[in-house]
Amino acid sequence: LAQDDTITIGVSVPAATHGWTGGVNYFAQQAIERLSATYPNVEYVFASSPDSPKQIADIEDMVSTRDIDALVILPGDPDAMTSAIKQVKDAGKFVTVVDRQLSIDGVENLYVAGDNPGLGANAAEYIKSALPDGGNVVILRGMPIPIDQQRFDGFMAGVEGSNIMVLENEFANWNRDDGFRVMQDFLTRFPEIDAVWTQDDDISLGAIEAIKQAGREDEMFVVGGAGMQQILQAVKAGDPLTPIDVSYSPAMIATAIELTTSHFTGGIQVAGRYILDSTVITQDNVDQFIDEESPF
Amino acid sequence: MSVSAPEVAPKARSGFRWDLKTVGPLLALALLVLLGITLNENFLSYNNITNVLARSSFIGIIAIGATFVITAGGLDLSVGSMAAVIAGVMIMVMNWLIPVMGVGWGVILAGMAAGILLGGVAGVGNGLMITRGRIEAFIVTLGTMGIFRSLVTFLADGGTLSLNFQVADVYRPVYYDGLLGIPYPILVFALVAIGGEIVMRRTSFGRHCAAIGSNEQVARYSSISVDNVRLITYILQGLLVAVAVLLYVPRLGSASSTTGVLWELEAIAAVIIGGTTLKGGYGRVWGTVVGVVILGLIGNILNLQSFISPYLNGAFQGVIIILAVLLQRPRRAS
Amino acid sequence: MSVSAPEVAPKARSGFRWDLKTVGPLLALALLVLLGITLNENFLSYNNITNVLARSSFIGIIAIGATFVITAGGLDLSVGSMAAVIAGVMIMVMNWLIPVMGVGWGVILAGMAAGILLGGVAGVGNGLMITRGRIEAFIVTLGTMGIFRSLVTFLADGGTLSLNFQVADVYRPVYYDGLLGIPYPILVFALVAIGGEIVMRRTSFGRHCAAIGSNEQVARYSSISVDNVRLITYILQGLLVAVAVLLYVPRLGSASSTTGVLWELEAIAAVIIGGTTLKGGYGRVWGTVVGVVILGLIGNILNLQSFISPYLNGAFQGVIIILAVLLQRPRRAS
Amino acid sequence: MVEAQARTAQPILSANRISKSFGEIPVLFSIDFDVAPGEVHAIIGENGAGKSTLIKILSGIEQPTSGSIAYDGQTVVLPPDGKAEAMGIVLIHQELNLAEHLTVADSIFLGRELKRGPFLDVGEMRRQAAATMETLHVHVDPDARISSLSVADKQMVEIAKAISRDARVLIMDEPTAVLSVGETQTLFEQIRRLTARGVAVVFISHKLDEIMELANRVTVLRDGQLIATVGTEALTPDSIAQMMVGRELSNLYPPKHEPDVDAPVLLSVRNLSTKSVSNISFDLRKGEILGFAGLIGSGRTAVAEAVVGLTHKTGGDITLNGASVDFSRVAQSVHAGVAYMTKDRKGKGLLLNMGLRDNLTLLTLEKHMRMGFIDTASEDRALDRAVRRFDIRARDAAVAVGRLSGGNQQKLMLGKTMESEPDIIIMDEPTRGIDVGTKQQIYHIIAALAAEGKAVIVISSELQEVIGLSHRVVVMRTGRIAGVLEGAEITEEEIMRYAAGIKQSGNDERISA
Ligand SMILES: Nc1ncnc2c1ncn2[C@@H]1O[C@H](COP(=O)(O)OP(=O)(O)OP(=O)(O)O)[C@@H](O)[C@H]1O
Ligand SMILES: Nc1ncnc2c1ncn2[C@@H]1O[C@H](COP(=O)(O)OP(=O)(O)OP(=O)(O)O)[C@@H](O)[C@H]1O
Ligand SMILES: [Mg+2]
Ligand SMILES: [Mg+2]
Repeated sequence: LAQDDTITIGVSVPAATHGWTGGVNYFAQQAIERLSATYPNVEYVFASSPDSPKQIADIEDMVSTRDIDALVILPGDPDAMTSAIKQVKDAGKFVTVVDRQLSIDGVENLYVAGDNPGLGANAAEYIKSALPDGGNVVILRGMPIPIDQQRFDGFMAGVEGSNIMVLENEFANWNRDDGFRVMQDFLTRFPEIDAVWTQDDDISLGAIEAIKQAGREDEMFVVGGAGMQQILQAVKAGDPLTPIDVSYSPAMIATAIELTTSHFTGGIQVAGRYILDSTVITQDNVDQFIDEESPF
Repeated sequence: MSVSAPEVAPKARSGFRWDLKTVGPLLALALLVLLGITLNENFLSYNNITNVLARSSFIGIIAIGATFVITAGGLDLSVGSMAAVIAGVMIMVMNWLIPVMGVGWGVILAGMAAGILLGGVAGVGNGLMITRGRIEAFIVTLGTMGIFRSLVTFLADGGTLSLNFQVADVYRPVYYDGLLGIPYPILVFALVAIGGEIVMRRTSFGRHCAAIGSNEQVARYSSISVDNVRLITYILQGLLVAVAVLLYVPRLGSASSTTGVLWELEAIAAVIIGGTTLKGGYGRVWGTVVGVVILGLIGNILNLQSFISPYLNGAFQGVIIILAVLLQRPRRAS
Repeated sequence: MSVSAPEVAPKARSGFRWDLKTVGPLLALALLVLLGITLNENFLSYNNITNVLARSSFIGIIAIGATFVITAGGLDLSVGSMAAVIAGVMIMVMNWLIPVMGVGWGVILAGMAAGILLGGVAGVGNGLMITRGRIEAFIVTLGTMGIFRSLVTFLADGGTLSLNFQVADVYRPVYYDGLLGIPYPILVFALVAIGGEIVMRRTSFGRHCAAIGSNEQVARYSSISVDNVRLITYILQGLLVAVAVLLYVPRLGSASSTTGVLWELEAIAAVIIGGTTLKGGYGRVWGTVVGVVILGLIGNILNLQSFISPYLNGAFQGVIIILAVLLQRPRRAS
Repeated sequence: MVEAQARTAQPILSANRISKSFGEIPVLFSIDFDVAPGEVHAIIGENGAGKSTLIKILSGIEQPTSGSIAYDGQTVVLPPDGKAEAMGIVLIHQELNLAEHLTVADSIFLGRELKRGPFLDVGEMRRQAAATMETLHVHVDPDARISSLSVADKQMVEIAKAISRDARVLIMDEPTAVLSVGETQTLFEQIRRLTARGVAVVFISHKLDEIMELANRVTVLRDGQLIATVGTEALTPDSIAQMMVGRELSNLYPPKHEPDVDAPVLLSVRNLSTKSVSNISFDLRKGEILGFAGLIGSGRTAVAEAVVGLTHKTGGDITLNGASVDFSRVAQSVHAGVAYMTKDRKGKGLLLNMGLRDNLTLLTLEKHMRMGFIDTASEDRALDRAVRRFDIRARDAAVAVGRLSGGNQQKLMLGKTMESEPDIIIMDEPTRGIDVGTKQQIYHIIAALAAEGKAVIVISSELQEVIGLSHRVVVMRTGRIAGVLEGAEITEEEIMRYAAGIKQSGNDERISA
């Protein structure tokens, strides 16, 4: 039986199926390692789940077999997870939801999130300003899931009414291979492209290779998102192909774990919403985002 | 010379052979349970056991359908995306009907009917292309897997289809409540399993499935309508996918393009772990149930410990799956 | 009893049958090309054609290995994750060796050697479990699929393994350059295809694969070492996965847990579209090449048009796959 | 004399006190056996006596439980899996042993392909395969796939495969079971050619006249025991049969009871055509046994399969009890009381991985249903009946059918067909691989069926059988009816004349007697 003064915190995240979730997994485990050392009486249970049923199963197991006191969760598909998370809450646990809004309000004690529509809007804003006379844009999307839709909608709303012309959008599944493949075909199909919005740096890396292969790197630039180190280095170096990036750091999971831990250890009541802005990363502010250790 | 060696009349074949091939999956299951017990005292708790069984019920019900398909020498890769599209359509139907019928069981029953109908139709589609179209089952169901998956993405407009909250509240007990302390999903799973085992062992349909999977020509010469039996296996599979979805929707209340991804592999793995022959000709439903529970327990046990890096979960699963089948491997044929 | 009657001579069958089963995949390919031409004038451009072929070469090389595995009655679901782990290890080895060997071809050759070695070892592992362990190939390779996938996630710490930039610059031409305007990946693919076709048709190994896949017992009684031949198919598959990876790594210089996801399904689909029998006994490498190109073109064509919502890409793919096989379906056996 | 030479020659292959058990079940008891160069040594015995098991041991496919094998006077352990071929011991299995996807040439050279450098010498293999097939007077394309061949042609490919090996000992397990007279004679010519070169031949057959014609010595097995090994010159077919069965075999064929002259016509076929036969017309009367004779490939099977709805008719009418019928599925014909027993028991007759019971009732499962479920007790009773009626012998009760001896498989298939209690039974090679004792039983069963008022069609390549059983005989040639014989006309010579096309009666008046 767990001693009375031991606190168990469950951390549930989606499996590392692409760069960004890979970052989430990495930062979560980093935070757990660090905080376990600092707070010996806090125990963490970590689970990484490939899909919603598995993620529900994992949090059920945390409640029924590990007797957690708090749950920090980044729901892979928030709509599907809502009622299961509500059950955890109803069982009297402290619940922190990260990144994705549940479909009913008031379930979570604490909400730590990035700004998905903002990511799209910021990219749109930058592209408009970089192409004041208008231009052609192609979009490489992620996978057909809600956050992709939110980012996409944010972007489309941002360019609406401007003279930015969106030529086409296709899914590139948040990975480099598909980014490369789709970009190659866009380059075949469209003789004039001024900007590429990929909403994700993994996709950007593939797209950039395709652009370089076609020798068209002087015609266009690529705006990604999420702040992957490799792209940040290029931004820092002033690569004209990647003038900026838009932050959407997977490290938000670490913030959530820290806040939740301090709720129990620091005696401070933590609650409410922490929205981490999606900021535009330029050569000027890139240094504050660079983290040599990060695998993402 | 009238030395006549006493011939053993081939009388009733002793129904049940207590050999490794039979005990194999049970042994693997027992070992996993032991492992679970040593890892965590709550492992055998009522809550944990019902949790594991209830959430295994979707795959379980689907895998029972797959047992028939595979026994008859077929394969259905589309079950996961079929589940997604059925869930999506059910949700849409229910949401549409609320203005007409109001929130209540009426809407839910209508949604269920739509789901079952769609499952049947999807099964008919797969089955007809395979039997009448004479296309390899692998290809047909790989194709429909893509088609169904696209369809749900399209219906959900790239996002998630969510069930209206009030309806979800009414529907939720179908997953979370139960009878005499046994959650409904487990009850349904048990019923389907018992029914499946009886159909497989004690009806001509089950016998015919095995005959077709064993040798299609022999089946044809033995007056079995090969195409019809095979078609029925796919319809049955479709209907059972729909039944699984009836239990899935109240749990998640939503469907998206990621619903049911890789369920097909899990279902097929459960079937084979259970001792059914992938090439057809021999199937056992109880084995599939054991296979499903084994797969469910693997995930559960991984959550009971913190030694294995979560990155290595897949490796652990892989090893257990191989070991479970290793325990029942045929002895060298010599 | 000695009435020796003139026997009725059954008409000799003509050697090469120019039937639908042969033309089927070619016809499907031709139709796709026509569709591509009508959709976009750049479709037949040198750039587009080389793009499509070069990026199909990974799957192509892997699918040629799969042709042998499947012809011999086996299956390998692990190829995608195997590719990922080989890519990951190659990158790690090269990065490690830079301090020792400096940036240059030495490091790359060492990395290649490591990749080939690992591919061979992975193939031996799969093959031994299947042949000596007598475990169903589906289960073994489903298991190793999970194991390899976990391993690469673990090695990459959930993220991406990236090749050192300077080495990547040296290595890059292996994907992007070519000979006489033909990119190396296409050349390697062509070489492997021609070699594969010769091995399949013109060596006893190929003959033995077909015999084993057709009837294992017969093969065994014909003093073919069934286990060895089958083992070799898995080793060959592992080595060809490694060859594919040698071309994959210079393209983007990275590997992650998403590398090679679903390549196994794509490879198997290509093999079957090409006319190889899923249950074994008959395989043709040229068909697989056609199958790979068909699959590559489907993706390409989808990106060249805007009528079909990207949500429905999967449906389009599914329909084409089914149609491609429909074109070569056996006529009704009546 | 050949016999004298053989007797004096040293045995090339000998078995000493060989015993064999499968698990707990003993199958062979301390058998001594040898064969000398230039000799044909026949093994005979009832179904399940252990003949196939013995020759599997002699060729290394199975290892004996005790006892030893000597080859060239040296005690050896034969390598498994047909590797003994490299030592010159070649086996033709009782069951067809060809991979259906391969071509004829591939099959003949499987496992010892000819090469030029590292590559197959496909052209040479094709040439040699064609040449070997030529010596056997078989006309199949070396590039034809095995799956497209008839059973008989497949068997000839097996024989070609075996004789093209460089055999010192050639062992043949019922090679003639699926062959017609002509093909059998061709095979015998080849065997004589080989023995003249000093090859030792072990030969299993249930056709005693073949044994008398070919063998120098005969070994008789019964229930796994060695009964005797004797020179053929000291034997008559009757004495062999008696040694085999352990009792006198009189009257192999039951007396014929001609059906009444006014017996109604049960089945009437008019101008039936399919892809492979054309313009077939015949009548079958109540109580009649109608033989179908003809060379292999003459289309007899095709007629039967078209009648019961297994193959597609391109034309013609079938009338059953006066009503026109058009079966498109076997279920319909079974329901209407017409049953067909295939000649291809392995490919079309039995599920080899399943047990006796499931096989027996597969065709008639609805007879064993109670309230929608299978009544296994009723199935078991049916199996008991069939085992008694057809003398099915399986030493292990739970064995998969594939493990039964060939003859017992055939009996099980007979039982399966009879389970449907048909009024009209079409039997395609009903006694293929069946020992004489059981043959006699089956002939009596067929006669009894006819006497009961059923009607039977017997398709057989054994002329004696057709002659001994049939009231009338339809002779087919190249997909057409060449003639219909009755009464005293039914002789070997007459049948062969029609079958070979020497004689022809295109007229239809013989359709019904
Ligand atoms: N692999 C096996 N496992 C178990 N029993 C077997 C096996 N092979 C043969 N038997 C049994 O051994 C006995 C002898 O079989 P065998 O095939 O040698 O008979 P046979 O003399 O060739 O008969 P037939 O004339 O019918 O071919 C049979 O009872 C058979 O069921
Ligand atoms: N190449 C083939 N493809 C498909 N079916 C075939 C082929 N050859 C024969 N068949 C079918 O197989 C069956 C047996 O054919 P076949 O004509 O060789 O035997 P048969 O001559 O009728 O029989 P028997 O040898 O007893 O006289 C028939 O139904 C025939 O239609
Ligand atoms: Mg035998
Ligand atoms: Mg024939």
